[in-house]
Amino acid sequence: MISLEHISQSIHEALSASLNPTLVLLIEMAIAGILVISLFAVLGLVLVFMERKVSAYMQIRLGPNRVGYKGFAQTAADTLKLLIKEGLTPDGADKFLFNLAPLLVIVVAMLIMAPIAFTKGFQLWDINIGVLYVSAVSSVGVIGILMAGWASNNKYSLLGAMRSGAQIVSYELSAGLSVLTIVILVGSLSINDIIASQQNGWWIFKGHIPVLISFVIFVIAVTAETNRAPFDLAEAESELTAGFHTEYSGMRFALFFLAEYVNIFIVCAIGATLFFGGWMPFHIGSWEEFNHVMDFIPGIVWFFGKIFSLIFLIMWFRWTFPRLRVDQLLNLEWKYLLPIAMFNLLLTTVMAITGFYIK
Amino acid sequence: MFIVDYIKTVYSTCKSLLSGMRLTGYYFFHHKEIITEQYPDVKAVMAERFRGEVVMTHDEKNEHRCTGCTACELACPNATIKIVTKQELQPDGKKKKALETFVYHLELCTMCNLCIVACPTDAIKMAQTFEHSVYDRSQLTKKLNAPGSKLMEGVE
Amino acid sequence: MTKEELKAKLTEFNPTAVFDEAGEWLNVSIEASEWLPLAQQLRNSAELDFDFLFSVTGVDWKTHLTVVYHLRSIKHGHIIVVKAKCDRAKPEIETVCNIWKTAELNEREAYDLFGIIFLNHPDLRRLFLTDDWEGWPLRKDYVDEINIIKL
Amino acid sequence: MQYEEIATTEEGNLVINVGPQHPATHGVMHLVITMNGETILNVEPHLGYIHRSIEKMCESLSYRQFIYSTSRMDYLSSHINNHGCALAVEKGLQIEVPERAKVIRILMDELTRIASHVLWWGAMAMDVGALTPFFHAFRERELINDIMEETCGARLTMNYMVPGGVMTDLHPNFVKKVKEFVAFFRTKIDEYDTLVTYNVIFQERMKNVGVISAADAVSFGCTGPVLRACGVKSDIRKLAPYDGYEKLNFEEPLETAGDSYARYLVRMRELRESLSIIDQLIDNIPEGDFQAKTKAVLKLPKGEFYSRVETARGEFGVYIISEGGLTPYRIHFRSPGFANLSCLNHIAKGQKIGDLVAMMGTLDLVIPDIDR
Repeated sequence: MISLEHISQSIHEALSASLNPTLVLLIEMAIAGILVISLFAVLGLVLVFMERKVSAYMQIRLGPNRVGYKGFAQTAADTLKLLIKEGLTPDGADKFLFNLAPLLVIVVAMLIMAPIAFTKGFQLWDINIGVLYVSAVSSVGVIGILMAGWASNNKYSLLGAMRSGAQIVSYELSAGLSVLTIVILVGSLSINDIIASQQNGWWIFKGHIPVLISFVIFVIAVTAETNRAPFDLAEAESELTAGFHTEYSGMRFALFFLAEYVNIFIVCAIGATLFFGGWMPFHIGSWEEFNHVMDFIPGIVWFFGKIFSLIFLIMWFRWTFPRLRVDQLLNLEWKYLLPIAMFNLLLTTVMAITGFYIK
Repeated sequence: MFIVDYIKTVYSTCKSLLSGMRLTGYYFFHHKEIITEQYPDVKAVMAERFRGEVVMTHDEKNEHRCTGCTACELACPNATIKIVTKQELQPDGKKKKALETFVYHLELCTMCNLCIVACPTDAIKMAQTFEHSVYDRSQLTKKLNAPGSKLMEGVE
Repeated sequence: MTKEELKAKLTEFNPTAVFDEAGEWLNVSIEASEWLPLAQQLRNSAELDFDFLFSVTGVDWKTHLTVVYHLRSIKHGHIIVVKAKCDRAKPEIETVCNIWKTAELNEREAYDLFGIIFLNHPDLRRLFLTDDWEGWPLRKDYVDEINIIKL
Repeated sequence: MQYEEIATTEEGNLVINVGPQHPATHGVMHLVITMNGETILNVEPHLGYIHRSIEKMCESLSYRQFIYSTSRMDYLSSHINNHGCALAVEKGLQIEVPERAKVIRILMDELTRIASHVLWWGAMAMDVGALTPFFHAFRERELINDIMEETCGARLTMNYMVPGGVMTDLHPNFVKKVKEFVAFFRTKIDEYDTLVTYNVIFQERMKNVGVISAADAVSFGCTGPVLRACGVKSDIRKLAPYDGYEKLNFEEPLETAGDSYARYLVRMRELRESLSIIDQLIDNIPEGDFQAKTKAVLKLPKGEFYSRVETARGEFGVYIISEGGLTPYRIHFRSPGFANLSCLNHIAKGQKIGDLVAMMGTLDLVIPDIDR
């Protein structure tokens, strides 16, 4: 059976046979870079189209349906429009930071891609502190948003950036704590170990109440971290017109837009890895035959299926709920989510120490 | 009890949020509820009373019913209508006022229907067109009586 | 209160007022200088209790300007119309912002369109028109050079 | 490199311009807000971006002509504005309106009120960040617009009320279509509650936000749902019934909290009351003329005529001063939005900027109504 693991391995072997190791590494890095960037481009197109269709159907509309077959080329056409649009820099803006901010945001989004395991043996960087790396790098993105808000010389942008700063710093905590639940149960920070631990069933279906609680907290926290409605206070179009990216246009705006969707993809990928077994097919304990049938579906399909289900859930939130107010947002985090997450962590730790749980 | 109240609040919160999500989820999966009209492909049929623009009715002999009485011009709140009359020689030798040009400024018109109501001879009526956009506003000034048309017999 | 009762009560406060009972409601005509004391009486008297100022209208009568106040009492339901006459050359009248808060914007509107000066108004500026606008558009002698229809 | 200083007051508070183009103002309104962080210290409305001086225009229009221009003030309750004008002219001319015309007028008024409230509901939900209700609201509003189009000939600015009655008779399909709409809308209004009213986030956003006391609301001249949310009876349809509202059995919804949520609830209940009014009338439209016989040229006697109607936003007053000529000597419109706006600064102080948007939503400001 051909799998991505075999392809990557055969490329590696073919290159190693004729070239010296340094050159092989460089070529492989270049290939990986191109793959990541093209994945980004495709993801941007697909997710924006998905969002527009999801919102359209929920709003009893048809959504884009004119450009290309059933409107599939709509987002490509929009990207083209954004590419050829003039990128204005407002007078009085800090030009350097203004131009740097979208790049920073997109680079951070790319960095988090590194430790994610797409299928068995198909991973850019098998780092043993994968989860820690992800939560560390993802919090750098807020600097880009703060930079954009500050450099725009616009009060709406500044307010949006400040809100975003407060929001991401707060929600980072409960997102981190909910991730720790799984880390404690698995006993490892490595993404591969976490996936391997779900060989006999995904964490969410193993029947642990702390895992369920931490999943709910995780979903809420990452929705907030990615600035999605109902927590889209940084943009809050009815209050701050467009928040931190009010002054951005053309491709620089497109980068922010792309980064938002890539961030959603990544947090959903993390969520799928932690709670839904990553690329691991749906296994039930010792039902060997059932598990065997499930294995016929390739891991990459499982992984993307799980990610897109989670993305759909987050989009569903966005098109149903009103936005929270800024003080309610922080209240929710500091008064409800954080204490619950901490208590949950305590519970998990007790479980882990006593060994009273299904591995 | 504090704990009971707390759990009740959490429960009702989740219930209210989930019921909202159920509704949007229902619409997501029930595409027959979609109300989008595919406008340029499927043209809307306007109601017969819809006020699109003022037109003058002409019969097959290219005759209209307008006597040039200027009742519509007086009734119009926006000076949309301008009637130019001429003196026409009747067969019996008498001179009679007749319509020369019925100028209609679509760009000033608010479709209030007052001119139609005011017209004593039912010479003008509202058409159901609605795609009025043009590239130059001078195209919106229209001449309503067809070239060479004359007053219908028997209309006073 | 009926019109007659209102009239009797108001005559107590202001003997010089001129009444007109022809319309739907009682009309009281006064001079601009008499307005503020009358307004206080109308608002504060428990029997009258006119707490709801629902319309402030400026009128240009060519010889003089009038400010028409329509007042209603939420509690009693009676309505009174007060017309304060101002000099056209120097139209000045006391503000009633402190009595009815709605007067603040309404008086600014009257100032903007008629040029009636409301004394002691906290923020008497143009409301609809630009700050550098010349003239008072709703006065009868205002001439507008730009007429859209005649263009 | 040159940095422009961000505008602040002397105390270091942020001054921010909301509008004239802003998603939350629903039109060209300009608010200058002084803020300390996210907390509002002062809101100052700057008006006039679409001031057309309708009052001045009406001074040169005849009594038949001026009515259409009031549709352009509060364009969402244009029928009711026209109704008020027609009433004022009828008062002057002492015309008795035929029963059929009265019933048609009330039916149209109530349909307009529903259309207006439905749009408000969608737009207000959009203000607090829920985008889906907006489209759901337009579904119902389109049905009303279709009914209006069939009978009146226009969808938004109908100019259907004329002195002495209505312009044309009802379309033969009118009764059937209204019945269908009412039946349909009764199911959808429950969906509105599920989607927005019962939503916890929405309630949290609305409760105890923009609280105004009854005394303040009266002093600020607020009318309509804003005043009724403080528990003050102020419905002109009850206080000074016109065109047969006195014969109808309906309730004036009152709330006591005076906050945004109370205003929201009042409007939602008004929707149901309007439905019940339509139910009472739709099967009992009397036969007869739809318009009283009037002269071709209307001349009001010398005098002053004031008529009041209850629009979707509150009390709309038409004050005509006639000198006996063909045109009004002076005409003044008491628009509900203008008075409701004046309380904005009072209720917004000390709240967050996100609340300001919610407050403006529940005050239901229509900018042409304010600017006139």
